[in-house]
Amino acid sequence: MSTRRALDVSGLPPYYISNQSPLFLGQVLLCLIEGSVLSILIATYFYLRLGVDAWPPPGVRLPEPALPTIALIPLLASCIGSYMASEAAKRGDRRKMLLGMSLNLLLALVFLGIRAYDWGSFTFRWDSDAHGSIVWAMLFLHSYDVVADLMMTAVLIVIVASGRYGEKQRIGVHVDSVIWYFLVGIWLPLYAVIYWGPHFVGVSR
Amino acid sequence: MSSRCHSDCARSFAVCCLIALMACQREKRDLRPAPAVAVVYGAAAVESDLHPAGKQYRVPQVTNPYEGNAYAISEGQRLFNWYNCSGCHANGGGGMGPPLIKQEWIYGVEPANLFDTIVKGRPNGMPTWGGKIPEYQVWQLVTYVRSMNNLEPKSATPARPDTLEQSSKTIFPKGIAGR
Amino acid sequence: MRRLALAAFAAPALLAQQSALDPAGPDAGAIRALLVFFVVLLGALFLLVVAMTIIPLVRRHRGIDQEPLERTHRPSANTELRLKAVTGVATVATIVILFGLVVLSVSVGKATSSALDRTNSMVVEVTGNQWWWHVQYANDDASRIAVTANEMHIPVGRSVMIRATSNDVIHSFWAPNLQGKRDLFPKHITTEWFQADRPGRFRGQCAEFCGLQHAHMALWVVAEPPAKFESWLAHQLEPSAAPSGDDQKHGQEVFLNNACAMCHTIAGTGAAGQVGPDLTHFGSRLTLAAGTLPNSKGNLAGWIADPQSVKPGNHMATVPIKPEDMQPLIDYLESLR
Amino acid sequence: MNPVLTERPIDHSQDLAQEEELAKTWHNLRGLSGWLSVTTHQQIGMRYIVTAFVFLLLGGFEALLMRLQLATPNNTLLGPGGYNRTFTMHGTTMMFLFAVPMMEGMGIYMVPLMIGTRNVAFPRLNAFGYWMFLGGGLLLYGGALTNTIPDAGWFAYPPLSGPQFSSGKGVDVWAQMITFTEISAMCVAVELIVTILRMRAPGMSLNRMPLFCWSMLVQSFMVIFAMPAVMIASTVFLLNDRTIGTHFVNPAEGGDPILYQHVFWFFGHPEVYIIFLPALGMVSSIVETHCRRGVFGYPAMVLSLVGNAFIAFGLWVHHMFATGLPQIGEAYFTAASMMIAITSGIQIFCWLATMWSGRIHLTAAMHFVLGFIFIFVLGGMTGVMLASIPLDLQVHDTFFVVAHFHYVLIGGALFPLFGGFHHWFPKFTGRKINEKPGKISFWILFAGFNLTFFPMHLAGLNGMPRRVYTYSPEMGWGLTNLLATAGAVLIATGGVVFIANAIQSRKFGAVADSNPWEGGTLEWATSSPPAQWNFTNLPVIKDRYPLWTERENPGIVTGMRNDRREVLVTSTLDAYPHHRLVLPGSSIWPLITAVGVSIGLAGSVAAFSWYYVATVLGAIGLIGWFWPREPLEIEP
Repeated sequence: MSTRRALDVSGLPPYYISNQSPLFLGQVLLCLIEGSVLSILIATYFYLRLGVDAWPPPGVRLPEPALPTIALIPLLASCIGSYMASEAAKRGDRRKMLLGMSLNLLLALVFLGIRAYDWGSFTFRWDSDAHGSIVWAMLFLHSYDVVADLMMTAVLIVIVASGRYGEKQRIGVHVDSVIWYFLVGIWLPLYAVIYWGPHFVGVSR
Repeated sequence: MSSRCHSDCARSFAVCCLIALMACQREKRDLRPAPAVAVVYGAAAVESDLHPAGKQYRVPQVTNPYEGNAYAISEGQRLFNWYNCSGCHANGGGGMGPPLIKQEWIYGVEPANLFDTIVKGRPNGMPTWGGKIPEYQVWQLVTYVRSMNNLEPKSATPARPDTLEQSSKTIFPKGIAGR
Repeated sequence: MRRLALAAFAAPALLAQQSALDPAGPDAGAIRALLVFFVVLLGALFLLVVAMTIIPLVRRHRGIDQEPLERTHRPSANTELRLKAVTGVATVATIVILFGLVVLSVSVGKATSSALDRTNSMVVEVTGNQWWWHVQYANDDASRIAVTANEMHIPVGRSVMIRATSNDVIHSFWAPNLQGKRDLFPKHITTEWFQADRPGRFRGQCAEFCGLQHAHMALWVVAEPPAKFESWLAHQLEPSAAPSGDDQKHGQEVFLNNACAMCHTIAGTGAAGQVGPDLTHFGSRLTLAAGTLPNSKGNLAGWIADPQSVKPGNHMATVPIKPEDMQPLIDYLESLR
Repeated sequence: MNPVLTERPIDHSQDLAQEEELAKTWHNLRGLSGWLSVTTHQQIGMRYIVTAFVFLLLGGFEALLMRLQLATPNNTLLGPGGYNRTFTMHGTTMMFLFAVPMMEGMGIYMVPLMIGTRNVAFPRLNAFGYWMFLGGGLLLYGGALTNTIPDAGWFAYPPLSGPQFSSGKGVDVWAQMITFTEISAMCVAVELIVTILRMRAPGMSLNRMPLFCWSMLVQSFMVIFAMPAVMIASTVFLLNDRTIGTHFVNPAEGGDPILYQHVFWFFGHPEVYIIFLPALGMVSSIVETHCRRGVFGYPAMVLSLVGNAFIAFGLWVHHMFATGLPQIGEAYFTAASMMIAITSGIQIFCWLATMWSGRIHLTAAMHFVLGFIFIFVLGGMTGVMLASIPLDLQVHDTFFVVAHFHYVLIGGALFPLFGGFHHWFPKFTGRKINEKPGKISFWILFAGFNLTFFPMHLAGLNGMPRRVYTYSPEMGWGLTNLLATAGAVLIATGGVVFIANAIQSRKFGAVADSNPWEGGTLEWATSSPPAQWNFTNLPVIKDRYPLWTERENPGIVTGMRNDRREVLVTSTLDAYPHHRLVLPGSSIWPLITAVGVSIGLAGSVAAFSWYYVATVLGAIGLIGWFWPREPLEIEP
């Protein structure tokens, strides 16, 4: 009766709410994809900037950095909410999860509100010239990602609030913070390029 | 299969055919103009039918053969610059000549009216192009002018010319909030 | 060895009308030499690799000692060692050869495409349009700027600088017998230098896909002795020959009254359209419709009557000419020597 | 509580009991809705392969049409418009709808089998990826039915592909189709990376992983970084310029057509290595099995795969040497383009060393590998010639380049793929493909290929530009083009012979046991065709070729629950068991999400606001996808 080596894994937990779960690696890869999208857009901005002399053409008011600088505060604060929610998800503390996610959602909406107002005051459109096209493209793609992530957070709030959730949903809450950290982090270079770029790169009017 | 399902399938099939038909009309690309339109209005200003060499048996083309055709619009856009229409009309915003993107048209914006305007010219400076521009190219110009006023299907109209600034910018100088 | 390879390449049967293998200038010559060197060296390496692939097939019963385990094969330690040495040497050899090829091609690249030793080169401005070439001989004094289309005469032995741009899409100026290709971009000027060492007619063709008639966008570079070139250039500067005989006069009237004058220019007459090729000295050109047809009365009649059958999709208008006007128009155009 | 390794007596009755339980857990639902909600990697992998093969046939038909038009000078089979549309559809179909999805399909099918797990990491994302790929194919060929066909080439340089010079919606359909296939490629890439890094069988450390899995891992990372560039080039630049009037590539308004070329080819060159790396993995699998020994120089092979990936991102400008960019830049790209020949060279040397010291069984699969080496090395040589600027200026955009990239694409990817079909056919279908017609189809394909594409080198050097719909007789290209057309017909017959052989063998071929070629890697440990759950007991690995060393009593994993779809998550480097993971079962929601997103994206060809429709429909699908279902609590 020959024998064979047997590895008994029945003792291992059937789930793992931490950065070790495969979903976490999946989210990191998603952030890599979005990161390469937005970094190519930044490279495009400088390529277009160095291709023309007057940037943007005369008669177009550059986006002012005042308002977006203020908007950075709620954005960075929302990371605290996201961190609170992800740690609470590990422990399974429902109240803290709801609190964290709602804080994250509200602060992010404040940020989006300020951005919408600032965006509305631009005197150029996506079809006015190359500068308008690239700035609108950057803002649109970043806003699209932020809105998509906030929709996900909102759905998670509803699920956790309804009480009908299990370990898989808690992994979802824990891992949702990865994308949010990324979106906040990638906004810093984008913000610097859109609002400070024209003043530092090449001769500006 | 229940009858309701029949009607659903029939309806969805009809919609697909409609899309296909519209797409075919938009995408048709006849490089050689049909003989009927490959005629040049010799004496454009002639009003009466009396001709020295007997009656000219050619019923003028009234309907636009290039209705909604993307290739014709793109050719019209090229001819708009080649025949220097942009010299007076700019990119549709108007300069020495009247703007071509507007609501009220003195001589009408139907294809036949535009055709007559181009072929016979108009007072106050619109030259007579009949005899100078072949008729099928006049129809292409007519289709392009109508596409500037969004009277041609949106899917056949190019978003912007490669050369000039976006014409719609001149209409919305204020920021997006002011749109 | 190199002479053998050169002969193989120059065999007449292999040569075509516009061929990179039959250089008529220093640049194309340098590139052809580099090509022959690459083909010989890389061909030898390729044959070596193919040999190394076939030998293990035929030498089934070889001496290297392995345990004849039918199911698996674990070669002995010194076989692995010998293989490690061979692959190591092969890799190092590859790196060295490739490094050499990089150095060689960058040096040849410098020689063929830089302007170091081309001081007094003649400047020709080429503008690509959808499906024909506008050629203009630059000159400081505006009155001495000669304009022609789809044909470029150059003096033998003198370097020519092309300043190239495009009016619509991306084209690519390429005369294989003389030099490599250079793309033409709208709103952007690219430059290239070449030189012809022997007189002759060298065909060039657009090499970047540019739409419906990309296949029929050719031009002829005619290299001729400097004296002959100077007389040709001087002749190009004169306005068009006046029509002689009422046949040609009627032809000129037909040209001016129809849509022809809207697009074409004939210096000395009222026709000054800028969007079509310049026809001032049309009669003296080798081809018509950008190298599609040889320039003859029959071809010209066919081209004017129905351009879409010759080059479907091209931008020449189908202008219906009455039959009695066609012959005088042809006579007039061909008279524009 | 850490897993415990003990010696257990082999108990086949227990294995049979487990198989019934597993069969109940892993069976797919019946009927159409069951078929549409499948999430097991074998079904989805096979769907990728079959759909991509259909697109190969379509692309092949277009190629034949082009060859017939170019067979004789001044031919009138296709007008200029028809020819431009045919070569655009040929290039687009082959690159986006056949090559990448086929390699991804082989990866999805083989990787879980080779690393000893039961499914890919995100099964529903896998299904979503396939439906998006199918949506892209339907959009392109659906557009073709309504005469909306792109005609600006498979890389559609503006301003020709811009709003002014390409009328109609053909180029828009092309641009949006890329979004579909690129979403599907990125879904597969994310799954494969997570599956390979986190779900290998216990004991399979990274240096014991089969080379095919290494090439899929490296390829997936290239997809992650390359595909976004084509999304930007095709949708953000080209589609927006054409539909809402942005000025990215409008030379008059500050845009720059060369910007499009840079961003496209930053994706373009990694794309051809994304197609080529899995083929290297397949060649490694075939060589080590049919030469009866492990591939020589495993670490060298892995390092050259990784090196290949890094250099591939640094040499895209060799597609743009003719644009007249500054000299220094071009010299760097010459060096980079030549450097990548080193990594491929190392792989060839290692395979040759394996063949030298192995006992070669000349099966049909081995024929295709030998054909690969011959054709790919020749293509590599012309590649080195193209890397040098002066040569490239003479042969860029001519038929010499057409010959080069067919040598490295058909030679480098199609031949290993056909070799892979012959090698894994028993595993796919349970029957061995019969060798004689396999070898015949190889020789026809090999002869036809060389007869078609070798003369093209000469046509290119003789000045024949690329993408010309006709040429005049006095150009001297007539003979080479006639030979090429004859060769193309030969390739077509070779393809027909292969298809007939495959169909015939599938029904009447010799029944294959689980390891017909005596292979060493894990995919040969499962039955042929493998059960839905692949391994009744997940294997435990001791070295690189488990089936060669411990054929009799392979190690197994016990203690997994069989009443739910459970897999083992192991650590990244040396695959130490970390925790068990419950994978979702069949679900219709990926299809609903894909249909919703497809409708929105297809609509965005007409108007920008359809992106919002795509967002809303996609959100609805995703909410249904992630909505919590019973059982909520996962008991240990």
